[in-house]
Amino acid sequence: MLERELLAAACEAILAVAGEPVSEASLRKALGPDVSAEALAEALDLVRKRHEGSGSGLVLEKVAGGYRLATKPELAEFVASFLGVRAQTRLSQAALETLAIVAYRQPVTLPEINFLRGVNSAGVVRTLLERKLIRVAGRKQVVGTPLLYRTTKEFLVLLGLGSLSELPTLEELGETGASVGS
Amino acid sequence: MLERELLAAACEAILAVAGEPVSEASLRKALGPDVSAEALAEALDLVRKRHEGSGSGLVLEKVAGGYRLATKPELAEFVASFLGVRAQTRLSQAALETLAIVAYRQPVTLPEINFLRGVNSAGVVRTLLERKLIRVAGRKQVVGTPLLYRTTKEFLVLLGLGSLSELPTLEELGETGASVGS
Amino acid sequence: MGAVALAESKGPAVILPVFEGPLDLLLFLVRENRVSIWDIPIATICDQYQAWLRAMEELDLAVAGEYLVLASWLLAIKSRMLLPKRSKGEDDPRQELVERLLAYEKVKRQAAEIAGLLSLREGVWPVRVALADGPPPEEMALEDVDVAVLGRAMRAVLDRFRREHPPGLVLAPLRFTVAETMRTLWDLLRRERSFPLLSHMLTRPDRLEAMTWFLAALELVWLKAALVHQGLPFAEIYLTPTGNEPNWEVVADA
Repeated sequence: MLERELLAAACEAILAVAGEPVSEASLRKALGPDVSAEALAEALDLVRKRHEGSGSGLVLEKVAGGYRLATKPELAEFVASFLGVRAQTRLSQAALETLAIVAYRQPVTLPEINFLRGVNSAGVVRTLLERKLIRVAGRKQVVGTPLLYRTTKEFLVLLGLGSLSELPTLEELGETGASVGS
Repeated sequence: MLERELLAAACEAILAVAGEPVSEASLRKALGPDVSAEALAEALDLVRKRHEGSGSGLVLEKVAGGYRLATKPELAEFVASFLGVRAQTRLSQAALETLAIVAYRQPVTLPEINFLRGVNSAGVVRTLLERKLIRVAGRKQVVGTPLLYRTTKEFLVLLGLGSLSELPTLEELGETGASVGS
Repeated sequence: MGAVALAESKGPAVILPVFEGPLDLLLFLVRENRVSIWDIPIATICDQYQAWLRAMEELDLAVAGEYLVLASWLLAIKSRMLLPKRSKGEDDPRQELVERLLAYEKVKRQAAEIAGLLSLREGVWPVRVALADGPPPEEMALEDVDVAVLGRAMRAVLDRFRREHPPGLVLAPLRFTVAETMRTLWDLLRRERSFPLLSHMLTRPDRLEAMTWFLAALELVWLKAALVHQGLPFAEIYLTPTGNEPNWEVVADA
């Protein structure tokens, strides 16, 4: 029956974008007033069965707050591997902030970065060093002679800049649209 | 064959958590070194076919140089109703024109955009930057070294394009001397 | 192009299109007059253009400076068209305008193409299934990092730093100057012979004022105009005058 299949497809689409458990009430609200509790139950059953086969990577779970789509537990290793691979090409907000401090205040030391950010940033600095976005550029001649950090050539390439002098000031960035609106 | 089905399931699971296009290279990295390009292509084909039937709410898309899972367009009203939005916010005519200039002439500067449109477009550029449809890509080496703009991966995803080369080309109406249409 | 209703002499109710800019208006006029973009009757178009500007002004639509710039350009072309041609090879004064219009017209068609693609994609949402162990941390793909993102991150750092480190005394308004307080303190010392600095400071309603008294006392001691006595640590600090009156002109300048 097409109607039932359409309902199942709609349930799947909703659960797939929700990212959290969805209650039966919310599902019925989204699907429209004509959908009975039985019809919804049937549609959800169809979704569940469709994912039971080994060709599907997802599973319909009934949890405290309602229903949710999740990845199959037996595929967790692949998902974790993917997230690990992807993390290498991503920057966390902490890394982004630290990179910004090095870019705008270089040469700069870890204690100076910690002071500005208000948290210990040693781990983030290490990540940025590994990604070759910053480099060690000597030591500061103060107590403890901490290492000084600067941005790298790779950093300039990433931002499409010819040299550090091309890094826009914060004022310039802020003005990018201070005038005429759209 | 179980192996192929497992691979398809793993691809589906990865794409379901990614939330953005994943390149073939990233998929192969995540799935392990033994997975050949052909095996991956077969697995992805299996995922695509599994979602073709009317019982599925999802679709496998090839956009922005990768694969991603998205909801089927024909289910838009249900998803929109669930998310509580009418549709994705539309772009204004000014934003569309500016986006078109960046898309077709990138990299391009704000003065160039202003000249082409005949109006100051700083505010529109900032809106597009905030919506991550364009990005700063260095500076142009001319007087004033203005910032250069390019479109983003998000732009390709939003338009459903595999790459910039898939942007529709126009027949050069103007050069044939035909009068101006809109 | 949006539209606003306008009652005009031309007809019962005319729709006033809302233009994206002067080039948009000019293109509209070329189309309305059904003339070739390659052979624009400048005099006619120039007059109509100015009529539109007046109409927009009457409606209180903000007429940006760019519209006026194009208006004067049109006038300049119009007057050059009236001059006799000096030679056959001379450029058509409309040439540059035609090129600008063609380029803008192309932008509009490209914008329409993009709008078309976008409308096809309306209602397509990315799938984002939740992870068993909570949502992934907020991260940004390296390729999406640009100077605007970097600048925003720096601004976030600086804003947070300012919130967590409110400005110190240095930036407070100068309601109490050290020089004035030195004078007051000196007068007090001469009169009283002994002055309890600590309790006076601790009873000031304002932290800044207390600091000013402290600095004034230090200055007087430094200038050898007063002596400090404290019997025990944390006990009252007494000031006594030495009889060396400071040079007030020098103090005021400091």
